[in-house]
Amino acid sequence: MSLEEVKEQRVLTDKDLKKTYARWYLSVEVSNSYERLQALAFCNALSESLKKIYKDDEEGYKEALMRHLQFYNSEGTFGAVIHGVVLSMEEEKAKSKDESISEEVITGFKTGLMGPIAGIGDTLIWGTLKPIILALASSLALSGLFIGGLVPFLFPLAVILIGYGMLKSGYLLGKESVVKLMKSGLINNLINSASILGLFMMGALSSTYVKISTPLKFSFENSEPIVIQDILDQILVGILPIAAVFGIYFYFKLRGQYYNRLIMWLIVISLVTGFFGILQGS
Amino acid sequence: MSLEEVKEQRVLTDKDLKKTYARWYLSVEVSNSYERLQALAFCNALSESLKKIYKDDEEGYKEALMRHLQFYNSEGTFGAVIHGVVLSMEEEKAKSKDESISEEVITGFKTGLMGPIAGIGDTLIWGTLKPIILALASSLALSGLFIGGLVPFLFPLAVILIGYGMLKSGYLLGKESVVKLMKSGLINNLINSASILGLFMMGALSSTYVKISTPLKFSFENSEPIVIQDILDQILVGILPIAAVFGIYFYFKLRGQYYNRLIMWLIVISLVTGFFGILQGS
Amino acid sequence: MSLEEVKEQRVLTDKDLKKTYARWYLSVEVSNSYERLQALAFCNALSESLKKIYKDDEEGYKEALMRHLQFYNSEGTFGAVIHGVVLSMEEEKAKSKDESISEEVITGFKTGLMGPIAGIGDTLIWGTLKPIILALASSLALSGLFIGGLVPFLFPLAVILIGYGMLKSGYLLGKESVVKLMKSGLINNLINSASILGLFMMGALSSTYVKISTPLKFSFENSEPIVIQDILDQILVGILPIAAVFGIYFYFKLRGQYYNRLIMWLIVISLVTGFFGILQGS
Amino acid sequence: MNILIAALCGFLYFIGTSRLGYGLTQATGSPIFYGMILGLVYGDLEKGLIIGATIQLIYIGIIFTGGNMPADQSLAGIIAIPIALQTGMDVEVAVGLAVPFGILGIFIDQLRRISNSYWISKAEKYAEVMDSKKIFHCAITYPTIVIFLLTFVPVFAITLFGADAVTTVMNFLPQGIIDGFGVAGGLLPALGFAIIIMVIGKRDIMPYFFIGFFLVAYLGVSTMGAAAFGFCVAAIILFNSMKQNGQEAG
Amino acid sequence: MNILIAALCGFLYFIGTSRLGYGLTQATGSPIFYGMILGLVYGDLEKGLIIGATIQLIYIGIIFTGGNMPADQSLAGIIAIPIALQTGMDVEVAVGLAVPFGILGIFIDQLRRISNSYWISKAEKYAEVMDSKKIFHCAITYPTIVIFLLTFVPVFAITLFGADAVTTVMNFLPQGIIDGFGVAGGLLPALGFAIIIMVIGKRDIMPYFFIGFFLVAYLGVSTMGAAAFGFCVAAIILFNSMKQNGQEAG
Amino acid sequence: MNILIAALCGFLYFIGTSRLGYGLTQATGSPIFYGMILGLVYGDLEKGLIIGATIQLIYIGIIFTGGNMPADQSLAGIIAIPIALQTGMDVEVAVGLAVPFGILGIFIDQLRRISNSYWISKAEKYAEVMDSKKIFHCAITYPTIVIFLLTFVPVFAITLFGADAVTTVMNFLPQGIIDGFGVAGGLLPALGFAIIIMVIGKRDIMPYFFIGFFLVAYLGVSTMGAAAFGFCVAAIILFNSMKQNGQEAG
Ligand SMILES: OC[C@H]1O[C@H](O)[C@@H](O)[C@@H](O)[C@@H]1O
Ligand SMILES: OC[C@H]1O[C@H](O)[C@@H](O)[C@@H](O)[C@@H]1O
Ligand SMILES: OC[C@H]1O[C@H](O)[C@@H](O)[C@@H](O)[C@@H]1O
Repeated sequence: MSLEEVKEQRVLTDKDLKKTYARWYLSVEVSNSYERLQALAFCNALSESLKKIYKDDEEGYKEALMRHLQFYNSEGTFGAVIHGVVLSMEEEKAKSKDESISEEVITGFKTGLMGPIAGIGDTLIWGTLKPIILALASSLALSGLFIGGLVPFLFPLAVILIGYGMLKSGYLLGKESVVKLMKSGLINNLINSASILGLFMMGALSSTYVKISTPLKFSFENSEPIVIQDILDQILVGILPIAAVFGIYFYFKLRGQYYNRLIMWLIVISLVTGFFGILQGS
Repeated sequence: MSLEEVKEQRVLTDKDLKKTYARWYLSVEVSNSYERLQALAFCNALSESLKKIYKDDEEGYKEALMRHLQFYNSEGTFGAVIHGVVLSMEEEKAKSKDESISEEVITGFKTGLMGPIAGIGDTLIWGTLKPIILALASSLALSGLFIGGLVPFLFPLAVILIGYGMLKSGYLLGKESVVKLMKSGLINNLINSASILGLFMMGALSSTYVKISTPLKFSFENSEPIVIQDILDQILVGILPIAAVFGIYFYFKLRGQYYNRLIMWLIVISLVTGFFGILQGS
Repeated sequence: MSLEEVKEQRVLTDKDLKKTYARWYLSVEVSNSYERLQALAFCNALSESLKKIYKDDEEGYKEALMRHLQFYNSEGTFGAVIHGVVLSMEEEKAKSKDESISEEVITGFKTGLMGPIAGIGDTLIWGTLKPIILALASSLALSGLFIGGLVPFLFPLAVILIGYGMLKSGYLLGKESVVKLMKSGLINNLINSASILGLFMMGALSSTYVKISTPLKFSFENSEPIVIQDILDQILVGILPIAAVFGIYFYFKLRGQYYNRLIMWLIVISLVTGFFGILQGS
Repeated sequence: MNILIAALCGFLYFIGTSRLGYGLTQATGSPIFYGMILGLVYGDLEKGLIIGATIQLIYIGIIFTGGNMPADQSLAGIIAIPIALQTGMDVEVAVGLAVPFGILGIFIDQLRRISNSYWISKAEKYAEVMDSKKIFHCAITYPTIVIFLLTFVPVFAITLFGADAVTTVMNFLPQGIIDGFGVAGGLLPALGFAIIIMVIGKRDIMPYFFIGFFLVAYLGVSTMGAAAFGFCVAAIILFNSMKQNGQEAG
Repeated sequence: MNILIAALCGFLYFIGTSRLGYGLTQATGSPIFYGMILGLVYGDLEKGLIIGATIQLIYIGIIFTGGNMPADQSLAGIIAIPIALQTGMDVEVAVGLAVPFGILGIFIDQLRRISNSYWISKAEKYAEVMDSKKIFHCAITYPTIVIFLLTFVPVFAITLFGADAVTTVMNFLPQGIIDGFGVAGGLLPALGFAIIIMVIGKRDIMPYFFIGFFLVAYLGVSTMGAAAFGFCVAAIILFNSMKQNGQEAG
Repeated sequence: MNILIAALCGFLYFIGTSRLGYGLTQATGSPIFYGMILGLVYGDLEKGLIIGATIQLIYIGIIFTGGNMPADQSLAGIIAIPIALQTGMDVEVAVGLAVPFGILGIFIDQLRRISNSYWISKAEKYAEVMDSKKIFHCAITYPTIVIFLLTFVPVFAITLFGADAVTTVMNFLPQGIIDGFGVAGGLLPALGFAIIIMVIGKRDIMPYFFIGFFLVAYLGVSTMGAAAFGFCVAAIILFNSMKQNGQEAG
């Protein structure tokens, strides 16, 4: 069965899918609560499409709305594939009406996949794509180019395009193909390459933007003073920035990610070392 | 059976093979016609060797000459392996005299292999080796070193050495080994690495020799003028040359390789953009 | 059986192993003779531990001492794994007292492994680690930093740490695991990567420290003189140093490694080419 | 400070933390974006951008795993940038000023998420009567009103009165402290990068971090240049692994 | 122009398009080679080489698949170089002049290949009487005589009278047009490189193009330097793939 | 030369060739180490280090396969460095002076190993009576006494009287010879590197040598910088091959 044929048998048109995605895109995090996280946004996204799917079946529609107010949380972009698949499952459920697709199956699918997909999305979208775009923006901005202030908008743009593609292919390809894709190596390859690019960029950015050096000098009689930073540069250029990045890294590894506690510590350290001329910021 | 033993059983000596190759090398393209392409060159190359092979068998000799005036076209360097194998087949045919090796087998071998080998040779010899050598020559010449004018001769030199090696091994190893080699991954690996080198060089050369930039500036009151090229360089050094190369690339991809039509267009574009100060050549 | 459990069943404590290693480390090459090479050092290293193993068994102890005065030669660092295994074997022999572990088995193990392990160690420790450390030391020293004179001590430090680790794991893991490790690809992977790093460094060092160029110039009337070194640099920067390194390399390959004969030749060549202004040292 | 500018700041902070549009507030709430707008307003675009970007780098690695906000780059930016532009503060000192607000902002976000619990219970009621329009309001309209109050008001107030207070303080800052802030400005971006390494840095690909680092350190490549090389290398690795897995390269 | 030089040009063009020696005419017919010879003749070796190399780059990607000539670098070179050297034309304008001749040359080659049909029919007759000597003449001698006439005569004529005509035209060229030719000189080499990408550029190895590009763009490596790195990388990949296929590395 | 310095040199040479501590004498006997000590003694640390390092590079590739010493870097260093520092000799000439002693030292080592045969036969006797203390002396104490005599005495003598002799000779050295030593100083390190290529350079990884070479030649990376890149590349390759073999990356 070709994709075109699948499409024809389906209840929802491209327009419906676009609307669904728009509702989702707009609200993902707006109503995020400690209790159910993205549940409300999920339900809100699907509500109109569900109405169309359960046309005359009021009870079914109501149940579906309730069903999708249950706890849900995943990464919003890649996670949109779940919305697509869920719509296709709801459609099947509405059509067959028997219990071939029970409530449990749908909820099971959602809760089963939301975790792994959050992992993928958080790595690719938030851990790699976002910092790279913001890094490019920063580097343009630091050169005084106002385009740097606009580059961050590439990120939501990418999110919209990828997310809608996910939702649509989820809807058209259905449950099996998503599970299949998850099992194929492709996603791992993608994560691996994206992580490599991300790490590479973080290296380049650390080297460019972590700017600390030591102004320490030792003077002896009858000879030129020994400039510590010169010796460090002979050994390895950028040894202090590297030490800073990995100092923080291992702090997090060993002590847990107490972001704000550390930030305060870093400021204290900066003030002290700066005050006593042990480090300088450039 | 060792190579030495094979050699001893063979009719043609190294000297015969060298003469054959010389006749081929000299004439490959000289007589190239729309009708039969390299047929005449092929026949001319083999004629003396065939005379030796079919010593007393006038009829066989004549048939062989006629046979090798049939349509033939392949890449001349790698293609020389076909000459070698054909000679070994003719030899067998002359010896056995029965129909164990029929005319059809020989012609079939020639026409079967000339296509694939043309593909290999055009990629390796003409698509990779030639531009690299000419690029090195150009870069020396552009520095004013007269040795740049001689470097192109490395290309025919390489052709002679590789081609003769091909012919000789074709003759000694015979049909099976050539087919086997074609099937092994080695040739693909070679093409792959050569293509990588080629692409790498084309990148370096594009960066060096495609020299266009924009002299556009926007001036505002009370502030320094905005130099467009500076902004482009901040975003990506060489963005215009890349655009040029891939503009042309996609033109060819989409519109077909109308080389001369495009060259005219490029000149028109150059004149217009140069005239209005949109682009400049450096 | 966990490592901890193994440890408890063993006669020798960590302290014993450390002493054994210290005796070995100190004496490896001190008593090296043409006749038996490291035999005396081997026996000396084990003597105290053997005394403890064969507590009341005078005869056993004596035999063991004699046994380990037999010819032995391997790389001292990686080779320490042999000491460890041998101690575990001696221990088993002392315990069981029957012939389950005969003298032949122990000696067979030693002589069987000392060759391959020498190969591994000579490549990794002496062929890669040592020149890299000395190269770093040289490069610091050439910049006038006195720390360069201390960096070489990193080499014995690494030897001590690796060597003791080898001895200890040999003792605890025993014969089988060493043989298994040798057969796994890990060691080959290690050698391969280390060799890559080594070669990479040798390239960088050759480029930095092999400093020869030609002062030859040709002058013509009415034109700037042709500076040969400029032309060479256009063709390939560092072509003379590369030629020097690979000239020597192929000399060794073809003529055998007559180190000192070659060194004399190089000095003669240097004096002649320097005298006549064909080469210069920078 | 001008009341209009204070209102603008309040509004920018609201927009930047409203969460309207998934990922969109990474742009509308980015200190760089703030820096651009406020730079234009104060007639010093370049300084605005530079302060903005310097603050951005500190928070570049932040990920809201499970919806939790580890620090609020928007509040950090929207407080520090206008005050710095107004008082002519050094970039580094501005960063030092920004950081505490980056922490304070977390509490605003927590209030928001706590209040959101109310709307989900409301939404359940509307679901039972199948009123999808009201569900929409619960999901978007009402929380947005709440967040507006939570964000606009405090930022309006602080930016209105903050600059004077800061100027007073600054006159007393000894050089040693300013040097210290200079160190902080150079050191804090390390935090952003370290966080990302935590997320994506498996051991067997860590060498790429160092290659990127040394490409800049030893060869002086710009970040854009490094990005170009990085893309190429990542693409090669991706295509290679796809080939090995026999997947179609699509 | 001097009659001797015109004859030399005619001869060089004949040699460079005679096709005697497979691939040899890539050297004897290369604009660089022409530039070297004519540069020596005119006493300005450097300029000759530079014009020649600039023209060469435009045609660097040309492949005669199936024997078809997409453009004639030799005619482009042999017309433009001597005229440029004689009249003191800019390199860029010379390139502009060369290009139309690069197209015209195709027709000469087509005439050649059409006429060659005659010799193959002749050769068939000689084959029947087993006269291998005559076959040799059909394969080499006769076509060479034809190509001599097809190439020497027109180039001799054009170079003899061309320079004056060109000088006249050049005096009227406005600066804007000369700038335009400058753009063409910088743009046309892109054509040569794009063609090669068409031939060898499969998607999964395209990143190498960009690595080469940025190596020059960001690190300022010379082409020779890039070639050195390229060779090393290609060799590593070749050896690796051979190892994986279990082939002997020979 | 000062008798104290001569004694120091003798002692340094003894320590550096005593073989006490496996690999330790690569540090205590390194010309760099000698250069540092003697540089301090003569008050010209920098020159000491530079001569030491230049000599070290010549012998950097030496491996004592099977215990055989191919050349003696320590004797080369301990003779050339003090004389050079004392007489103000050029670095290159000092290297030229060092080389013959690098050869002479081999004989000292051969004497040592020949004499060691005596101690092993002794040790066998002690083994029979299980006297492990005496075995210890045979293995360490006695050979160390022998090596002390073999090394201290000649170096003490040469360094005591050598400088004067050398100064005399140097006054007669024509510039051409000094230039020649300059070439030698630049050429001899090639020997050290070539030797290592002999040991670790399999064909399929040779390209890495050239990448390292051209990284310095074309991009001007320092040796430390090259080491940084080299480590990263080697680590990537190691991790990759471990992954492919399914080994644990430990
Ligand atoms: O961690 C999964 C997921 O949790 C939250 O719902 C949001 O912050 C998302 O952006 C994130 O991707
Ligand atoms: O394309 C195959 C082949 O066709 C022609 O005969 C010639 O131009 C060759 O150079 C080419 O290799
Ligand atoms: O070659 C094996 C081995 O032989 C000798 O015993 C010593 O020189 C060791 O350093 C070396 O590793």
